[in-house]
Amino acid sequence: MDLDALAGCLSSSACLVTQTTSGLIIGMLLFLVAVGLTLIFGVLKVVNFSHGAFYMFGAYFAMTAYQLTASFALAMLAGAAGTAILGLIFERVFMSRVYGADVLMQLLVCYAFVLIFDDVVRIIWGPEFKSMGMPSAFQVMPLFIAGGVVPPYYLLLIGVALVAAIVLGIGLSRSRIGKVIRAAAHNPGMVSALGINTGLIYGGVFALGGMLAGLAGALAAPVRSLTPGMGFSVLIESFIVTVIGGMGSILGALIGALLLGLIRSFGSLGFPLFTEGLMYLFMVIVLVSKPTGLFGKEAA
Amino acid sequence: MLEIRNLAKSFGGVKATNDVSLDFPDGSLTAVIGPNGAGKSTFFNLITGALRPDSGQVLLDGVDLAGRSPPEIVRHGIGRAFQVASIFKSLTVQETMLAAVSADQRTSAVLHKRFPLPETRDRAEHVMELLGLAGKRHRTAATLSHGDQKLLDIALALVLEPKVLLLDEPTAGMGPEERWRMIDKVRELWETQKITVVFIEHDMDIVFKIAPKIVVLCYGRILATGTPDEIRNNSAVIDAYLGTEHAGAAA
Amino acid sequence: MTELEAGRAETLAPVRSGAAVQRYRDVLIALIAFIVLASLPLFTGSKALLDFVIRCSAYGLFATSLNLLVGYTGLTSFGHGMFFGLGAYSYGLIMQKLGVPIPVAFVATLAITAMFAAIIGAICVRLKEIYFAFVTLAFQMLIHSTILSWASFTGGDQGLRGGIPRPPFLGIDLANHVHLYVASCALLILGLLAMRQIAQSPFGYTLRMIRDNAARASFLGIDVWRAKLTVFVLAALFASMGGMVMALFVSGAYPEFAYWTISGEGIFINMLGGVSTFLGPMVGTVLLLLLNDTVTRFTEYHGIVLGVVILFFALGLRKGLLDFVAEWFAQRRDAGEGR
Amino acid sequence: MSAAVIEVADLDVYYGTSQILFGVGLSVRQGETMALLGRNGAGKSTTMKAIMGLAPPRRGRISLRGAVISGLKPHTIARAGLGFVPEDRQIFPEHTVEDNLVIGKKKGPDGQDEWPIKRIYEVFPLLEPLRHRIAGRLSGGEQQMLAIARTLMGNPALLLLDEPSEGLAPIIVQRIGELLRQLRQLGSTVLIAEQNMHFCLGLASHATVIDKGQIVYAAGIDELKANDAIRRRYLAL
Amino acid sequence: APWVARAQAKTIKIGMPTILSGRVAQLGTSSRNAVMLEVEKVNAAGGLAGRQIEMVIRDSKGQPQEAARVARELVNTDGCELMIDAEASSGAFAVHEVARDLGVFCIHTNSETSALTADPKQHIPNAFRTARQGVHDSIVGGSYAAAIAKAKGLKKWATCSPDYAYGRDTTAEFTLYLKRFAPEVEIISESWPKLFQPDYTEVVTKILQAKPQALYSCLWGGDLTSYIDQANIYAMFSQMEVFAVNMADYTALTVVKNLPKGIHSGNRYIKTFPSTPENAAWGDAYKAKYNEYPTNWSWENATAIMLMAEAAKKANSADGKKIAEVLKGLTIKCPFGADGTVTMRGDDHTLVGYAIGWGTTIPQEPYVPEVKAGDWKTIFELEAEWKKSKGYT
Ligand SMILES: Nc1ncnc2c1ncn2[C@@H]1O[C@H](COP(=O)(O)OP(=O)(O)OP(=O)(O)O)[C@@H](O)[C@H]1O
Ligand SMILES: Nc1ncnc2c1ncn2[C@@H]1O[C@H](COP(=O)(O)OP(=O)(O)OP(=O)(O)O)[C@@H](O)[C@H]1O
Ligand SMILES: [Mg+2]
Ligand SMILES: [Mg+2]
Repeated sequence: MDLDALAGCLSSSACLVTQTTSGLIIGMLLFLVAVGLTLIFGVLKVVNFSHGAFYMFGAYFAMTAYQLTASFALAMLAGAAGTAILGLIFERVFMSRVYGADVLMQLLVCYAFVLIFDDVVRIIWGPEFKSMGMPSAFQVMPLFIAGGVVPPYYLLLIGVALVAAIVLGIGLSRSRIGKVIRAAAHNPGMVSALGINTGLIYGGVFALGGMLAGLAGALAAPVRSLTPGMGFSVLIESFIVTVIGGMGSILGALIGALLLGLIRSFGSLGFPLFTEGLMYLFMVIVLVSKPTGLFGKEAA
Repeated sequence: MLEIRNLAKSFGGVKATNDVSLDFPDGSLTAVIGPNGAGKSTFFNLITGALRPDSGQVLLDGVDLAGRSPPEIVRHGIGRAFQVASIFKSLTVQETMLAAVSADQRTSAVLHKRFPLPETRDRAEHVMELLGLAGKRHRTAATLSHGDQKLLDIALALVLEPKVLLLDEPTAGMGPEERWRMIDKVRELWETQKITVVFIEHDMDIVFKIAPKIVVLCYGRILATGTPDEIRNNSAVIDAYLGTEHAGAAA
Repeated sequence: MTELEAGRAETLAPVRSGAAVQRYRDVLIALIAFIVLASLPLFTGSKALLDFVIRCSAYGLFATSLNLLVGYTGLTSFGHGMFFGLGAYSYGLIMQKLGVPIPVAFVATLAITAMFAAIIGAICVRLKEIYFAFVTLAFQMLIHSTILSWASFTGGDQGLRGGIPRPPFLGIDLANHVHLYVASCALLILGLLAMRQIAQSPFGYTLRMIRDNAARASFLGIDVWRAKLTVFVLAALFASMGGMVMALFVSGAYPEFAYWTISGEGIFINMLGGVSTFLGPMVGTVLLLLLNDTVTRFTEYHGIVLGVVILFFALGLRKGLLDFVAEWFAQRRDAGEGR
Repeated sequence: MSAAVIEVADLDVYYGTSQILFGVGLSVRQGETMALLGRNGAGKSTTMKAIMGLAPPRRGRISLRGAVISGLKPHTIARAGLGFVPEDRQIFPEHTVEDNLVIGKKKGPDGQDEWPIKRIYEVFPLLEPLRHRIAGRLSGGEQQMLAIARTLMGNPALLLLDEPSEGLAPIIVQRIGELLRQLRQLGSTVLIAEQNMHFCLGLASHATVIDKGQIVYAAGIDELKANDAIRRRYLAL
Repeated sequence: APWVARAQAKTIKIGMPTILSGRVAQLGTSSRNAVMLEVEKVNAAGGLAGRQIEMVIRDSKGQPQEAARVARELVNTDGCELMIDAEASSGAFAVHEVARDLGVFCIHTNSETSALTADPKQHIPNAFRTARQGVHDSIVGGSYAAAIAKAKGLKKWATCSPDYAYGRDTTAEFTLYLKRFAPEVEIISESWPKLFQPDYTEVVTKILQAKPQALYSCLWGGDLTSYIDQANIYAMFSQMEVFAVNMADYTALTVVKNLPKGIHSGNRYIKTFPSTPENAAWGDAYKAKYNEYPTNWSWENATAIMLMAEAAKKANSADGKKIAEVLKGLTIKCPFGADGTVTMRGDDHTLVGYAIGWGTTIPQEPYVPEVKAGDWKTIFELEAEWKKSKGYT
């Protein structure tokens, strides 16, 4: 424990701003992964354990595209589109077969794909870790904003995540398709009896969720090492985020991700050896005081 | 004697139960009717502990049960059956009954003996016979027909030998024949077991035929109480609930 | 005797004797199983086979105890492995630091596990479904984090080093491979017998009621929270036993024992073997270990092989193996009756 | 007489291994209100679900204006012109009343839109003031109206109503009856399953009786009323 | 099985549990590669005392209970008479217990934890280690860093190391020796990211806040490259001197796309250090065969086979007990030796005399042009002192 360091930081505005922005950065990337998870859970009631694999594929797709084309934009596109297609196939061909069965069977299918996907990556890209490298456009000095240091690349990242949050948030609550998606989450049989193709919706939501994870992976690729199984720790953290925020809630995922980012950034000052434990502790506290997460609804 | 004193409950702005006071003497049979959303089920939920009242008392033989937990209230002798049959879908009829008796005899936490305990058998058997479920004792509850599931739900309440039995729409979703069979059963139980029965019902043929006393709830308040004839001709009840078809003239 | 009474006597008779017969039958089966297992070393010199059975005991106790939660009570715990780890560590630490006789350490470990389970369970069992799953996971990770951070006591990520002493007691020398083997078998069989008794006791049926419809159970006078907590603690005890067997086998305790992957494997075993029969998890254990041991021999891409096998179960059978078999028999019987 | 809108022939339906419907056949013509009668568990709801594609038949044929629809997915069947109001209403409880209607919105099979939301509110004036209320909080009767209105939003050529009067206060039942009579005057074709005989017999033009998964009787309503044997044996009247 | 090198003569099987899947699969694979490279040579030269070697290599997935299980199975079922334990950290301790239990000859090749051999409680006659030892590294690193600290006046230091035994012990030992040689040094900030942490943002900003003059890190592999990528975009390397002991390893050097100039690092495996033809030839042979550079684990495993072969020749037997007897104190010629030889120290069964040194990086080959070699005399002195302080003697 190093409470002095924490107190010292809290009383220095530069430190406060820097650590807050760093929490924001961590949180926003986490949000991009978590929001797909919460979306898929909200609609399909599937706890998608293979979500981390989509993050991984996003990163690998982006790296490969970047190596081939040297275009950052194409790399991001490859990461997002590739995982969207993967998500669609995964849902239509495999997940859709276990909807009627025990929910744990869905977990099993996801788990099977975690194993398979990790090995597939190992076969295609090799067991060694890789690095995509930062595009030269972003190899510039960090900006100083209100005393805090923010690299421009992270501004882009925050921007993308915010856009995703707003589009998804408004899209789901306002548009008809959003309403239909939420209704399908509740009662797929009735929705399909009203003339709506639920298979398309499920596939679409899975593709969207996969795409968000893939985009997160692609955005992370320039600053993180790529290795088979890299999706795993990200998955665990995004689970914490979605559970804290309330499974199925997009706002919850956003708030949860930001809270977790702040815990990480300030926790590393005050409790450098227990930052990880701090996250779990926080999750326990949230769940004890609000058993369905901050924005979760009681299961009907 | 079950006495309700100034019971109230609201959900946000909706006053689902609004200052309700009622007496249910021992051995009485009362029907509760009222428009959809009048607060009938809420009223039952408050009495049985499923919901915690905002204020008021639920006195059973002078003991205030308001705000206590469902298991406590059940042990004081108030049993209930649900609007939608609430059963244990993977247990057989017989297992359900035996387990319920175990719960009542406080042996549901026994670890060292095998289920079922011998002392639970007679009561379970008795109730299965009484409700005509004995022939289906080995059927898994989930495979029972709608009507039998409702019967099983009632059997669950009854096997605890309650002093007061609350039935929420016991005939809901049943055909005419089953409906009458069910309600005859209820009346027979009431007569032979000498228990206090309160039931919610939307079928006026049934209500007017078997309930000596009727309570009408509307917007959480008591709109009227009385005998079938009084209710049938009460213009407020006709406007709010009965409509013209079931009004006094038609009967 | 009236006709009605006669009928009742007739239907009750098989029930009454049924319970007793069932119990004797279980004990008999257990006895036979134990004799068969215990005499195995007389027929085979294969140490690997004995090792396999010891590991089956550890995982089998753990997975079956998890099924008390998942299958019987409907509580899907993602953190049950914490008690596996707790068992291994408590036992290992007691033996290393205090040097008491093994049975004393065994009982003390169970007591420690019960205490932890009671505290953690009291918080967890209030939550439902996915939230229960994740809060148990969080506790597991907290315990795992603590083991890692508290290196001076637990050895941190390197585990309890230097071996766990295995002093002989009552003529049993667990440092001897065959003794260890027989002792593991005995623990497994006794543990299974005890869990079977729990599953078939009135309490076992209380658990089934809670699984099917907890709200209704509370309207029958059952204190749902207490029943859930009780089974949470009971299951923890058997998981802890599994952990001790594992600690004896590897002569150490490692943070991986308390990591969430152990819980994941437990769930996975249950899914493979099936949760609706008592022996499903045992079948799953044998299946998974067999699969693991053979596949890793032949390929380093065991993820793909294992994944495909799982897909076969999940998409083909859509349920665990023993569940599938049981259902198949039931259907055949129905069809036979129908004809 | 006009042509059959829906024609069901030789329908076998199973839940798992147990057979529920045995060679069920029925047909409803343009403008008819057909009552599907029978005891609890006779197979009324199952027949409706089979027509909607929610309980796919193992054998038999269902055709809509001559085109086979059995084996299609529910949404395709709905788009072909069938509208279904299930026995437990199944409104979307977390959406508002108007959102429920919007979700049900679709063009009819011929691209027609006869039920703009304005007209819905004209026919169900009670719903208009509730349009921004959360549907899950509505009373049972209001939910029932919403369920019917939501289905009408999809411009169905044929309306399947499963026990629209269950659990409703008498006065609401009366109102729904009036509404259905109104629809009939507007030329809608309706297949309705009911337990409430008063209600049903006063409404239908034709009746089909189902028992233990088999059709045992089909005739005009007056004929049924006159047939004591059938009424006593299958309808307990 | 694909990874069993078959031979016709009466073969001797050597079992090798290692990590072939998961996050560190790359290292396990490189261990296997190095072992196979050496075994081919030994077999071509007639094998272990005339017996051809057959390697039986199994994946433990990095789980200690699997490592123990696999190790037992290798001996009990597959009939392996010798064992190479290519496990990391806890897996090595688990295999060590198996070696204790079964009495099988075993060389630990990858676990750098000092306690594995330094702690007499761990000692068994049949187990050895060819992995570098953490404390050796720290002594060399500490003295190298202290010299630079003095020269450049670096007083304020920060550390950033993975939160597990290796990270904590190595960092503690490094700072111990750094302060010993440069007493004015002060550690003003410590960060402990967890192992395999994907995001280091908060760690990077925390260090930037503290404004140290120098940073020490023993992050390794993918964690180190992630860290460098993330620190790079905060322009951290221009603001302080960085001492990253695990940087000078091809796995990290070749992967990082924008490798900053002038990072101080200890050697892991570098084919230019020791700059002998033998070492370069070995590195090239490996590269030619596997189309990638060897890793730190590669040379440690290769050394194990070299030692076994030499000991078997001396003992004229492939028997584990006899090999163990001869191996105590054995010195062999070896491309990875500081002076062309390495020695298996007799009293604590650990490898000494291997090449160890520090240098600074450049972004292209040879990556670390000049390595300043550590002095084994100093290492021995300070190691003895350290052992005493730990109560190991
Ligand atoms: N948990 C709840 N949260 C919010 N509102 C509720 C809740 N439960 C009931 N209500 C509201 O309270 C009122 C009374 O509901 P209640 O279920 O008691 O009606 P009821 O008389 O049983 O109706 P019905 O005859 O349709 O069953 C309704 O307006 C309902 O929307
Ligand atoms: N999901 C299901 N699984 C198995 N059997 C079912 C299922 N749903 C219904 N059944 C059985 O199918 C038969 C017909 O049911 P159905 O719901 O069609 O009857 P119904 O005529 O609509 O009765 P009700 O008047 O009670 O609504 C019943 O015996 C019922 O038990
Ligand atoms: Mg109600
Ligand atoms: Mg029906």
